[in-house]
Amino acid sequence: MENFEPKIIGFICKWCTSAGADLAGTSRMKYPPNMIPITVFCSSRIDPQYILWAFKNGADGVFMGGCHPNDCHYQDGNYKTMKRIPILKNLLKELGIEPERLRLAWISASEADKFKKTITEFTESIKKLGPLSINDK
Amino acid sequence: MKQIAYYPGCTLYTKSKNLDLCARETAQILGVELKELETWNCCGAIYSTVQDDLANQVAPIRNLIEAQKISNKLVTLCAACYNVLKRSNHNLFLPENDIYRRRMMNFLDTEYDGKTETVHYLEVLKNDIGFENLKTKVKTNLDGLKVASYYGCLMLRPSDELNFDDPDNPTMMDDMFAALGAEPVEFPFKGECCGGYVLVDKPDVATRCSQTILESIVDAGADCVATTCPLCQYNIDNQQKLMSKQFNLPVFYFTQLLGLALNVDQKILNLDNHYIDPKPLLKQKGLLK
Amino acid sequence: MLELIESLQEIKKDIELLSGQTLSDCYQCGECTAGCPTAFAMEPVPSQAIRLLQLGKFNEVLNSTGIWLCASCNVCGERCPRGVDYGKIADALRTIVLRNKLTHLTLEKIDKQFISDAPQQAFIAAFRKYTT
Amino acid sequence: MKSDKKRIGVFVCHCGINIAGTVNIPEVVKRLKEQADVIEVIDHQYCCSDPGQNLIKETIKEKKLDSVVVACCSPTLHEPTFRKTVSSVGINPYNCEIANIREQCSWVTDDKEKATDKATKIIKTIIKKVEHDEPLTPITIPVTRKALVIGAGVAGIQTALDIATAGYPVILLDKNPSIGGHMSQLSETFPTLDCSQCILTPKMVEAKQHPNITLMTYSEIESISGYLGNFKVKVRQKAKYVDWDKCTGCDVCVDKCPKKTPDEFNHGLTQRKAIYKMFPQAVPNRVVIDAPNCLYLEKGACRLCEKHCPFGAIKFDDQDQITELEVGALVMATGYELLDKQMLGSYGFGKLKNVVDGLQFERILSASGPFMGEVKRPSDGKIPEKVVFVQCAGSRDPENAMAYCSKICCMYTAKQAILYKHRVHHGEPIIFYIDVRTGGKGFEEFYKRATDEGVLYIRGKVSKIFEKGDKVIVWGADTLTGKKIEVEADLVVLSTAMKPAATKEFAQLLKLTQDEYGWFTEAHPKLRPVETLAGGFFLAGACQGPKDIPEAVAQSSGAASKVIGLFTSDTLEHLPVIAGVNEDMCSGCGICIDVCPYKARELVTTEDGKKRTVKVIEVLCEGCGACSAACPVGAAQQKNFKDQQIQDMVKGGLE
Ligand SMILES: Cc1cc2nc3c(=O)[nH]c(=O)nc-3n(C[C@H](O)[C@H](O)[C@H](O)COP(=O)(O)OP(=O)(O)OC[C@H]3O[C@@H](n4cnc5c(N)ncnc54)[C@H](O)[C@@H]3O)c2cc1C
Ligand SMILES: Cc1cc2nc3c(=O)[nH]c(=O)nc-3n(C[C@H](O)[C@H](O)[C@H](O)COP(=O)(O)OP(=O)(O)OC[C@H]3O[C@@H](n4cnc5c(N)ncnc54)[C@H](O)[C@@H]3O)c2cc1C
Ligand code: SF4
Ligand code: SF4
Ligand code: SF4
Ligand code: SF4
Ligand code: SF4
Ligand code: SF4
Ligand code: SF4
Ligand code: SF4
Repeated sequence: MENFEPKIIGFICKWCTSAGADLAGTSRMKYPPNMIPITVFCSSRIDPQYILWAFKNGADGVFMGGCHPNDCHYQDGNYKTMKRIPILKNLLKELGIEPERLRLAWISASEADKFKKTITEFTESIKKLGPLSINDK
Repeated sequence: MKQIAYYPGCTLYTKSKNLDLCARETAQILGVELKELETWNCCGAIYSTVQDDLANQVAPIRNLIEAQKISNKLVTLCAACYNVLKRSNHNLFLPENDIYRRRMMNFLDTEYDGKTETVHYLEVLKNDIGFENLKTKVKTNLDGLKVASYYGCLMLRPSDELNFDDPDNPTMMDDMFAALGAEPVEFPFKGECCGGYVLVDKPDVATRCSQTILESIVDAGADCVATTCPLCQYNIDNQQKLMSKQFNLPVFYFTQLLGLALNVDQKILNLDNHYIDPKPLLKQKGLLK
Repeated sequence: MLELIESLQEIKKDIELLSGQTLSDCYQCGECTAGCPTAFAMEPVPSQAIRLLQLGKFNEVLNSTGIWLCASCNVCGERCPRGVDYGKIADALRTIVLRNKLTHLTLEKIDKQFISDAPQQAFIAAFRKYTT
Repeated sequence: MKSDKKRIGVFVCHCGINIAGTVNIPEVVKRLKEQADVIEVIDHQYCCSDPGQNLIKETIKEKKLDSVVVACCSPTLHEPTFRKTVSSVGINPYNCEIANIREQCSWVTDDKEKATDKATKIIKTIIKKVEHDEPLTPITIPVTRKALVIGAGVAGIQTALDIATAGYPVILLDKNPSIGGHMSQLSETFPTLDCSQCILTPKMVEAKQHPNITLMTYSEIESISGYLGNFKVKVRQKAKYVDWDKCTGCDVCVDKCPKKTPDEFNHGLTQRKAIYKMFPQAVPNRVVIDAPNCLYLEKGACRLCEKHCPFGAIKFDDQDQITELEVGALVMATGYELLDKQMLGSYGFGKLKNVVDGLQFERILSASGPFMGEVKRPSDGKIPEKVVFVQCAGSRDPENAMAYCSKICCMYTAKQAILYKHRVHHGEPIIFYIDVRTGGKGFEEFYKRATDEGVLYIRGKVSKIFEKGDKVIVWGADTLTGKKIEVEADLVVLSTAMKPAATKEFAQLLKLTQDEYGWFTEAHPKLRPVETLAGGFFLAGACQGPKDIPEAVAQSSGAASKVIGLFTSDTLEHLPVIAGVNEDMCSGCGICIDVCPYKARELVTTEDGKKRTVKVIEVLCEGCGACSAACPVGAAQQKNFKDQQIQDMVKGGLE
């Protein structure tokens, strides 16, 4: 467990969270490099299936980042996301995946520090949870 | 004859017989029996808005349950009873008062779905009898009598709980008087408070409130005032003796004038029970021999 | 004088719970005072009473004469742009005083002639409103 | 799809030590080469430099690449650079993608081993994406370089003038017979007190005479179709019963017409005739017959106007006319109305004659108004000695009327009180207010001027207004002293709330969104205040929210410049990364239609008429991908972000 390095997939939107991540980089902030970012135009592009797909293919955690409510570049995409995630979390529970392995956060283009803190904290929490057991089987 | 459950309330049994008896009699003439509840309790005369005070509403609710033996409506005459009964029922059945309601039903040991509608006798006249119909029943046309309909606060507010008439511009009583041939007088204080309950504690304050209302009524050129509430009647009639200005304006219960128009017996009209004697006015207008 | 010993926050909670009103909703426009039939005699007037409560001057309001002069006519609550019903707040304040076993009215204080004249409902209401 | 394999080249950038300092580049290159699906992996010190770009070009040619991945800095920096590089040697720019291994990798960790791992994975996700990328061409849309401005108040007029001056034709439409809007009703305007007509009339005339502006007054929108750059709008021009080509606006008919009715322009303070001109300076300077009030059109007898018109302009058989316009952009400038006084029950329901609203008092103050600028009160024409102004009448009142602050009434009340004082020197203006909001250049100074000139401000809201004899009694409060205040006034002016003129039905007709009160919503409250989310629709003036004239005019020029920007070319380019539909898979359920924020999807029947499916209106799609995520059968797919691609990317990131 000590040396467990979680695999994390991060779906982040181009306009806010990815820009926030870029700013964290330009500001040379440091955070665990476990999350592999996949940038899409809008968090509403993320079909819940992809999240299941990620868990199935070996991810120990999935992160989703979008613009703050009312700031969506596409009007209300993040509201759609906001509605989907709780449903998905219930489904995860039924599949035996701890819902905490999925994290949704609103991070704007200027919130580099929030990005850093969220990713650090999320990575730590996945470390504590340990490897996703369905992946062992 | 159509029976509707009727709740007289404490004051009508004692000091305000003229409000009560005229109502029963006129209803009879108009084809409705106001059937008094077999047993009733005093409604409490004031609606407590204190949120944990729902226990005070046991009595009102009991009356509403009792009414169901007769009809799905309960008629009141006194504005205060109307206010207390209607608000008690309205608020008890708000979703946020679920727990209180269940507790009260346990206490009363009965089931009640809140379906007894509290109505004022004016609403019976308007909706069950109809003002057009009423017009045809008039024996003594109140022609030439300028009446200021005074509603006070208890009939009108809070409007979202009572939903009686427009709180800023009520017309129901005026419409009734128009049907009786009288001339309703517009004045801006129809819904102002007469000082009501502060009367006991601070009579001077209440009297000043009432005086303001009377001034406005006199300015508007009315011959007399009609009220629906014993307390308003007292404040505006009796307290004239304490006012800094003398008005000498008679104050009726609306049911008395209704009775007059329908030729109800003078004994029932009870025109002696007033501080300002209304008989000279009525005689002058040729409405009384 | 009523001196309440509970912490300020407790009284505030009591007032808000008993009245069902949120004190901070009031933006001090004064419309309640403007329409109140008894404001001419009140001390403090409704909007000022709410302001004092917002400032935490609970004792000042609880000990004032103003709260006993509210006739519960509901004009203030009906017209308040922010949905604050001062009538309910006054009712709650009186209740707090009365529940601290301080009666506001005793029979002896009332004129005898008046008792025989005035309608029942006035007394029933007064005793519910002004006594413990 | 894997069968026709792509020929992908990967270029890994060192960025000096920016990347190479943490990421072991030779190791990355080695690991990527082990992957079977790339043709070439090369690293370079500075990919964006000329030698770097040349290397990419040469390699493409040499290895016959068809797709490129550049692993470097954030795509926001050099995606355009590299896309241009590859297209210069014949590769579709959308087949070149960036793997961000600087901002999101080398700069955020010190752990070299992990950074190398992460960089490899990030690059792999992008390789997977590129494997399925299609060549895309930006969509070009033709643009009709002609604008329609709806509403001809000061905002609409300014917008039209700016667009027309830039050389593009504009149609300026208003539902009223004349242009001018509310500004034409105002007396003098804060904060400088210039006469409203004096500064507006020249603009109205200029609009009328501008060769690029066509006026369409007395007209309303009937229907609209099309999209950005290509709208078709049907307009109904109401029957005027006067031939405007013949009418000279001489007003002879007006004098002769026997039928009177309340004058809307003076808000019912005076009467006008059934045949009338909105106001003397009306543009166009023509008359119309108001059919429901005309004795001949309603009852068949009269025709006096026809008899007396020296030009034979009366045309009783006139009919509504429908015109179809083709325009490329629309500007909404429909402005505001005042809240109905009927809403304000305790202020007298609009029934008390001597309680007027702000616009009525503007008319009373106006030199061309009902009393020729003398301040008189409506009931008996007496000069009011004491005038009470009631601010926030229906504004800032979430319980009973409008929750918002109407923004301009503090200022116009101060103005009206000053103007009243100028006309009636001994008069007493009293203003009841909750707050005095003077957020504008010169506004606070203007407020000071009001108090200097003898206006009494009382801080408290009014509760009740009623009549007593010939006085109007106002019950207010002075919250600063805690006193209830009663004022016996001769006239009361309510600073009633502004509300949008555009109705819900009107907004739905145009498919524009409104906020909960009906103000049109802008695309972004701070950064795109004159645009809407519907492409090709722009906002000007008070239709978007309460505004004074300077703000309305500034926004109008803003909206005009957006339209002009759109018209600089006769075509438009639209991002091709949009959604599509696989008709065979689509079940026609319509779920995607509901989620699309741009109404870019519509249900249609397939060409053979056999089934329902969905069509994407390409120019409207902004490529958010919400439809693709929502489609239950996977028929909705976003180009270059297809399900398959994203799933493969996930795999690439986890390998
Ligand atoms: C009492 C008062 C006093 C004021 N005083 C001042 C002042 O002193 N200084 C100042 O700067 N501002 C003042 N204002 C504000 C000023 O009136 C506005 O800022 C300005 O008029 C806004 O112009 P607009 O063109 O946006 O809207 P409007 O003037 O309302 O014009 C809108 C136009 O659109 C038309 N229209 C509406 N709906 C449709 C439709 N569906 N189809 C076709 N046409 C339509 C209308 O007929 C109208 O001509 C005052 C406002 C009031 C109420
Ligand atoms: C504390 C505070 C909080 C605020 N919060 C908000 C908010 O929450 N929301 C909001 O909408 N607004 C807010 N604002 C207002 C907002 O900052 C301004 O509206 C906005 O920044 C104005 O942008 P600007 O481009 O006009 O001016 P500025 O941002 O001042 O830009 C002017 C630029 O010109 C340059 N410059 C100046 N002189 C010269 C010269 N002689 N030669 C060359 N360059 C020159 C300056 O270097 C500067 O880059 C806030 C303002 C303050 C003070
Ligand atoms: S009317 Fe309402 S908001 Fe205004 S001062 Fe009174 S309680 Fe406060
Ligand atoms: S309820 Fe009380 S405080 Fe409110 S207006 Fe009536 S008397 Fe005044
Ligand atoms: S392409 Fe980006 S990472 Fe490479 S050298 Fe240029 S700036 Fe640095
Ligand atoms: S219709 Fe004839 S009379 Fe009337 S204004 Fe026009 S030209 Fe003059
Ligand atoms: S026909 Fe109509 S518009 Fe002409 S003068 Fe007669 S009423 Fe007026
Ligand atoms: S601008 Fe002034 S008067 Fe108008 S709503 Fe706002 S605060 Fe009230
Ligand atoms: S990608 Fe977004 S904008 Fe385009 S059709 Fe789908 S939901 Fe609509
Ligand atoms: S959601 Fe999918 S299946 Fe349903 S209509 Fe849209 S594209 Fe077709």
